[in-house]
Amino acid sequence: MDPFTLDTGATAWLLMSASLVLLMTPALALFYGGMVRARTVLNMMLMSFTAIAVGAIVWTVCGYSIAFGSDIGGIIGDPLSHLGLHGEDAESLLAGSGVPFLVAAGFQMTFAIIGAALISGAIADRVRLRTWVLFVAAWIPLCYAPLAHMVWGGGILSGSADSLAAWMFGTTGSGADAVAAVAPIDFAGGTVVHINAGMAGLVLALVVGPRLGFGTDAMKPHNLPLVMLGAALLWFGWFGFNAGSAGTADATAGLAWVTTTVATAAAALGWALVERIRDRHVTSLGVASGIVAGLVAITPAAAAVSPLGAIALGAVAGAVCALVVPLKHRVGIDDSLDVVGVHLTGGIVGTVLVGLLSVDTGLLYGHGAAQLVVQTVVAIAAIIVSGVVTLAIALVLRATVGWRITPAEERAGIDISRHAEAGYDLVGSLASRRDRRPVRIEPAPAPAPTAADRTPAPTGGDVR
Amino acid sequence: MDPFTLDTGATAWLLMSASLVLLMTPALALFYGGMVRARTVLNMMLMSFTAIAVGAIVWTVCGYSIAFGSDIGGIIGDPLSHLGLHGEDAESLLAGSGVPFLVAAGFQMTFAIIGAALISGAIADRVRLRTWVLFVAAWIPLCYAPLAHMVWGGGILSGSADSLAAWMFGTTGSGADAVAAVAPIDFAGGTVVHINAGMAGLVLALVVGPRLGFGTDAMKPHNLPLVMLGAALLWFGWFGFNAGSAGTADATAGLAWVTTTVATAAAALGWALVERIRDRHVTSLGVASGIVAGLVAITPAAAAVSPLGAIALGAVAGAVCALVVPLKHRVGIDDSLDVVGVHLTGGIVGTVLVGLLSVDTGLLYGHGAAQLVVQTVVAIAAIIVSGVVTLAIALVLRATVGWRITPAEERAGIDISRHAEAGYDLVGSLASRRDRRPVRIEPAPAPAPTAADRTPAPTGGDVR
Amino acid sequence: MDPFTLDTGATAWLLMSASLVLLMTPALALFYGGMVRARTVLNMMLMSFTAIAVGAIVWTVCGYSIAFGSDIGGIIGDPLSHLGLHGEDAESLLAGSGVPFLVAAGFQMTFAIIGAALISGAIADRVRLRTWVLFVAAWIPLCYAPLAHMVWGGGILSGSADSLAAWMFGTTGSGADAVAAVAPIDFAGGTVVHINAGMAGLVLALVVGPRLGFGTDAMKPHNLPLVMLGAALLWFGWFGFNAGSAGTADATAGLAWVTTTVATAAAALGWALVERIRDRHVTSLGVASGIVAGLVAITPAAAAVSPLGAIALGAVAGAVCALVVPLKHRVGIDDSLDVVGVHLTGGIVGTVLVGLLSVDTGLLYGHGAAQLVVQTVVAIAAIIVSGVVTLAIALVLRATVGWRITPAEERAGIDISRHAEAGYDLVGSLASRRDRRPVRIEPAPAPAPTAADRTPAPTGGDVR
Amino acid sequence: MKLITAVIQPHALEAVTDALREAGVAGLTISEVAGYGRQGGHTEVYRGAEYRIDTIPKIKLEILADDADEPGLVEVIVASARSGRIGDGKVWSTDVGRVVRVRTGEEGPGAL
Amino acid sequence: MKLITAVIQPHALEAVTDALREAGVAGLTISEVAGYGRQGGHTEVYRGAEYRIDTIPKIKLEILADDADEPGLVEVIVASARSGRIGDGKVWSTDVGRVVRVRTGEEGPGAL
Amino acid sequence: MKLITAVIQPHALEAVTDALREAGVAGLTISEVAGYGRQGGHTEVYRGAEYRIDTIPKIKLEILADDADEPGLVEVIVASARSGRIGDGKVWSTDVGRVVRVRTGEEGPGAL
Ligand SMILES: Nc1ncnc2c1ncn2[C@@H]1O[C@H](COP(=O)(O)OP(=O)(O)O)[C@@H](O)[C@H]1O
Ligand SMILES: Nc1ncnc2c1ncn2[C@@H]1O[C@H](COP(=O)(O)OP(=O)(O)O)[C@@H](O)[C@H]1O
Ligand SMILES: Nc1ncnc2c1ncn2[C@@H]1O[C@H](COP(=O)(O)OP(=O)(O)O)[C@@H](O)[C@H]1O
Repeated sequence: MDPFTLDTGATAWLLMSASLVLLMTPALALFYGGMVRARTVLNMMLMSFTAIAVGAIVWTVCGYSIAFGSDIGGIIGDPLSHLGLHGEDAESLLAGSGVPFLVAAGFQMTFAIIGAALISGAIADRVRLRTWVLFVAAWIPLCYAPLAHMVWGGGILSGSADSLAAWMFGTTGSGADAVAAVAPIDFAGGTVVHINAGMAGLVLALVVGPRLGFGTDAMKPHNLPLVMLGAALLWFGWFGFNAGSAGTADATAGLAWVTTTVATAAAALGWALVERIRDRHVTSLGVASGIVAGLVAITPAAAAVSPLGAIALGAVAGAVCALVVPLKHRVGIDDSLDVVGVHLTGGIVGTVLVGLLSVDTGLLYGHGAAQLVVQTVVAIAAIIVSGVVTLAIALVLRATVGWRITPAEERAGIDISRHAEAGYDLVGSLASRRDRRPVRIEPAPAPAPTAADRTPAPTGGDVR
Repeated sequence: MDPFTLDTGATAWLLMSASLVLLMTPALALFYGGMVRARTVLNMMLMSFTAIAVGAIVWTVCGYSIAFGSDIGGIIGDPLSHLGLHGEDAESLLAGSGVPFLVAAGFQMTFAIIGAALISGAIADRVRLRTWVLFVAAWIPLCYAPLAHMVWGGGILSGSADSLAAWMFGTTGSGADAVAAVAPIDFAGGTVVHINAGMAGLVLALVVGPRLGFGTDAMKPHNLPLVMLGAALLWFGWFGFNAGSAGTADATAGLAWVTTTVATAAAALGWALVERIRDRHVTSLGVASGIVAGLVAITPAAAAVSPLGAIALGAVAGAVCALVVPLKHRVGIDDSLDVVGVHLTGGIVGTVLVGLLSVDTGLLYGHGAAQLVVQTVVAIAAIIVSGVVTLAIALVLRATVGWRITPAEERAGIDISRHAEAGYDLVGSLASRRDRRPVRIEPAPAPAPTAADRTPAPTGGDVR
Repeated sequence: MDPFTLDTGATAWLLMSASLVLLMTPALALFYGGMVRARTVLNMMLMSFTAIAVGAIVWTVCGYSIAFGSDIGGIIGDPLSHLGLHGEDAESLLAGSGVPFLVAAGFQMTFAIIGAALISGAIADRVRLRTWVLFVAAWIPLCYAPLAHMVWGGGILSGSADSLAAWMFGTTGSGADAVAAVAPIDFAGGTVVHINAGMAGLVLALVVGPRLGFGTDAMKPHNLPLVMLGAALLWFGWFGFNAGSAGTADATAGLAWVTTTVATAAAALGWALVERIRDRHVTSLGVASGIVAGLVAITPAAAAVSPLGAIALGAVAGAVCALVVPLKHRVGIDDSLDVVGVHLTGGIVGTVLVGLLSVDTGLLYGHGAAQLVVQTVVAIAAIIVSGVVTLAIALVLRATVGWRITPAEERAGIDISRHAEAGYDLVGSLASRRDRRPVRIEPAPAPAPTAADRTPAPTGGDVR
Repeated sequence: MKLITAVIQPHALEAVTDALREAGVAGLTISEVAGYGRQGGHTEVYRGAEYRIDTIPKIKLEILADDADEPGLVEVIVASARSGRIGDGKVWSTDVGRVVRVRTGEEGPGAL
Repeated sequence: MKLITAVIQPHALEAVTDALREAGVAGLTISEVAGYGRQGGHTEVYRGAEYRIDTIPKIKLEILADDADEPGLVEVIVASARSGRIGDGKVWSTDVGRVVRVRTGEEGPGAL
Repeated sequence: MKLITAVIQPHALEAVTDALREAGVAGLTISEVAGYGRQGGHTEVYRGAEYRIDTIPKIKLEILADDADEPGLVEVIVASARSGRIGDGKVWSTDVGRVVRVRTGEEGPGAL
């Protein structure tokens, strides 16, 4: 182990990047929260906020170790290597660029959190918060961390000498220095975060089932300025995600910053164009959605493509996602906020387009199809891993604590029925009208029968 | 004075941290603003925004000097040392880590601002803006800056050889290098900012008195998504507060970043758990409140505890604050937005738990009770200083300009009656209805009688 | 060309600054969006969001080159020099401080974007999105980039030996090192961004004409908390704008950070004071507006004035803008959100006051009037350039695609009529009422007659 | 002429308007109201303080109709709004002296 | 049957509903309305432009009642809603031909 | 006494209240309602899913008036609310048995 030399500039950028990526999850809460109906906004936001709370703790206890601890069979890291985030700066993931251990570990923590939070959009308005909390607590160590290990921790989906890529196209270098000749490229998490979360969302949408009224009732966004604010903060945070993934503040980070910006710009226009042609209207929700699609798609490619390549990649991603999103109505899957249409689709588009647009290895730059093949294989492998593991977790939870709130609770709105709160009370004149009187203003033990009334019965009793 | 060598990395992080901490005050405006009724949201937000405006100027003129100028009796700094923020880079508080004078001074400015702004939550919906502005202008130089001097500027609550701690447990080192053997730990302002603001809030709530209808009328939050956005931006800004308090971008900053995140995560869960047991519902307001409680509690401890220790500290803080908050209804003090329940309580919990959980000096790590005693003494001293000074300022203001708006103004809602504005006009169809006509669209001198009508009379005339 | 040496600290700060300035445009979307009526909020926000999308791409393709490519006649840079943002790190605008090419180019990109977006406030609620998109695509390369070249790229409004300033007051140094004896000061874009955008706003307001009902109907802000959030995020982002313009993380950046904060604080108080005297009420919109006015005014001066000088500059700017804003009602120009009153006015105030308050060259510091003259001349020159070029673009667009939506569309509200969306659906009980049924949930080609119905006719047919 | 007023459950709105359209009603006016009755309300909790909300969102419909059509339309509304659960609401009708269509000035049945 | 309509101050709502409940009223329907009258309105100022808002938030109550109960209930409302200040509002009553409870189809007094 | 009810276009509100004030009306009560009628609605599109919104925002006015004033006031409303386009709305009037001013307890015409 080399001795560690601090680089304050790299560390400053990574501290900032970690903060930016952490901000992405509340940003997602706004983005998702504005898209649901007013009477479920708080539950939707709580799913993101609890993902942060649970994810941070799980990551600290064992998640980091499973992702980046000493390799076990190319599948996971040793959960005991860095229990409780114990580690020396010289063991830092970014020791080479002078970033201390905990800064790098904290930066990675934020990726696990947003990965889990993304999934919640697929199952909006209808699940018990405790089940969601347990899901996050299981999914990060069992699904996210292993996949992170496989791709970024030297596992079988990385560019190591023992990887799938090495098996397909051989290795270069020799001995301990041998690496895959054609290494998969996932610069900042197109596979690990977005394909993973998107696939998990698809599985949960299927296991949990559609909202009451899906396909017949209107379920339109209740607060689009909130959605746009969320999209903007996601973009802002994504600079940490992508440019921070350079591991230091250098020209690579600069390239990632620029490609992230221009791909996103192009994706917003791509989505808008599809809307203009198909629906005759450019919508703000479309532009906000295009922004997220572009951010997702450039994530794996951010340091591999040129600025002009990024524009092409973004435009394609925006248009493709815009076309995929409405398909859920055809197939009847209530992926409520389009986790599949945006994150799975955008993640696949970006991951695969790297094989075409990578300046150093891409098909369009005359480097043959090897990179394209590797990218496709890794994408498929990630889909399988995520699908299988998520399905297992989801089914266990269905059989034990159960996912769904009661139909009556769902009809009344999950905020009122499960959280005893209302998102808004905006009518000035009545905001404090006396019929809304505090009937109990000091803590008291919960009366047993009422508690039972509100506890969801698997048989679906009516709350009213 | 050593010559100054710039460290661009440390400076980059401190510039960013200062920006982040400045953002905390608008974030607080959202957090507080969403919690009041729709008809007082603007006044609530204005209290934070004017705290920035006034605080920045007062700090520049004399606040910084009083906090960090040459020591006078262990109580204050010489107000003339850095008048107008005049100073050499070699005199920078962070000269040792290569951060220029104005960057360090600006960073500290943001702490004074948020400290003052926090207090406003205790006196929501009912005070004259001018009195608040005068209060901030007085409180920062007379209460905040002296306490900052005592704790961080080498005063009697610091670890200097002339401090309370040195008097209790002796000193180590000798001559000019002598320091207290057991130095108080307030890494980022648990005492200076949170205990201080929390105590000031208690005093103001008592001096100003409760809102009309407190205890009988419902006064529920009007916009919880706004509250959650505020909590999220507070968290984001707090990375500057805590990790920035390392003074550079290094492993200490990394530790502070991680402990800040995990303590906050644990506190959110701790508060939620209390709610689940006591009220049968986990609420979004509870999770948002737990987040703030955790951020407050980890502040003094951020670099002293381990990640696992931070989880414990956060969980305790979240649960304790959740239990303390409803007590105000029992004692009948209208601390409207729980400045006491969250900031005073959380600040005390964090400051005292350092004595247990500090890895290097804490009781639970086998280092005896000295740190615990020192922490407790410093907390009590801060409570006394803040209580006495704030009471003096508050009473002078009551006797001169007066705190309260008239009862009629309060009933009509402070936004309309005092600021001639309404927070929202959301009903699309009526947003521009013609009965809302601009009757005067150019400046004109205020007609004297009307002005008199709206000026609050101490006798409480009815505005209608 | 000197070899390039990376400075990670400077690069970290510039990456962060670029991210902060990019955030300013969504912040503007909130600030502007909250100020219009509820039924036009989405279109208003879309104008900012599309400015980002189009601006990022135009800047990448040719904007940067026109601004900073090899000089052509002191007016523009060679559009081919850096096509597609191609360039070596040694060619970086900030090579001297160790910041890579793309980081510096990305940072500058964000200035062009916000400059264009600012203009939209002058023509709220009434223009076709496609015309706006075309305007931005033309204005950045034809107006913004040339002016940036003239002022910052070594052109005729810079301090180069071939500049207007050199022509007026001579040069110092000799040969290739010769520069203007009295160089114009535009630290961060008072001229290039704010005077430019403000003048462009005035021209567009005149060309596009007033909203239906301007001067008779009430058009009051629909969501002031959104406005205040926008102002806060603008302030936060402006730290990147101003302190980032130091080009590295050093004492100059620290000075810019502090002056930005205190000038803004003083401007908020200055605007509030004018309101208190003139209107008898301090308003939150006034404080938010004062914040923006202060940020605008300190922009050119941020590193030239002292902290106390910045307080003076800010106070003047806040008060002057507060007095100028209502004049639009007298002259009958519907500069809907006061781009002229805030950005043009604030930009002029700041640019001119540099001539008085610059510590090294200002009149009040005993350095004579030369700087004041140069500043005034540059401001006038920028007004002329911006006015003429913007007018040409605006008239071409009027003659071709046309600016205005139909009167019926405008009456119905541009969100519904042009974007088929509503900003809010907040009434919980009705948020999903069944009469809002999805009638078509899968893509289908647009039926020709309906499309024709909704296409705005130059003759202004009624949509209903 | 009669004015029929109905206070119904929000989720019944579409069924009722569909049924009325089929019954030949060309127009009606809808308001959002809050009902207070047997149905009870719900509880909200903010930082440990409980609030009892007694009122429940309802929809009010107002339909002007010919005297002859009134009994039939009341039946249609009652039938289409009924879920059988407490809180389904009330329907009542009152006499109207005069009805005018603003656009044309037409009066009586022609104004509908 | 009678329909009693009351336009009252928002802050009187709880007192009125409490008084009506004591007087035996089991249900009523509440709307948020804007009143225009002697009470005047208020002024708002945005960036120096003044707006005159002539209307004031009020609460409208509608109570269906037996003919016999009507005079007493009007008294109850007037008494409990009165503050003595301008703007306290109006109470009026009209004849209702027919009342139906949707849930059961009951008519007349039994429908209340 | 009569109760005049008018459902009008939102943008006609100021013209109507101005005209009524000139005609001597001292007060009225305003509600925001949604109208359903010949005028049709509009379409919204979210992520490619179209929503048909059948209702249109309208304003409802309620004016208590002397029997003698009623015909004239109806004329005033119809005249000032008319734009001639579909959707201008309806005006109708009903008999009112009793009107009380809450503040004073005055009844009948003196209550207005
Ligand atoms: N006496 C009344 N006058 C006016 N509206 C009433 C009256 N009683 C009930 N309502 C309205 O009818 C709704 C349903 O009444 P409720 O008593 O809850 O159930 P149900 O009609 O099924 O017996 C109430 O929410 C209220 O809006
Ligand atoms: N002629 C009227 N018709 C209908 N509603 C009225 C009428 N006059 C007054 N109102 C309603 O009564 C409320 C109070 O009336 P106002 O004249 O302000 O005070 P007061 O009733 O005490 O004389 C008004 O806000 C309005 O809602
Ligand atoms: N039968 C009715 N009963 C009650 N309100 C009605 C009725 N018909 C129409 N309305 C109201 O009048 C408004 C205008 O009616 P509409 O049919 O659109 O146009 P017009 O009155 O010009 O023929 C509707 O939006 C609705 O609020």
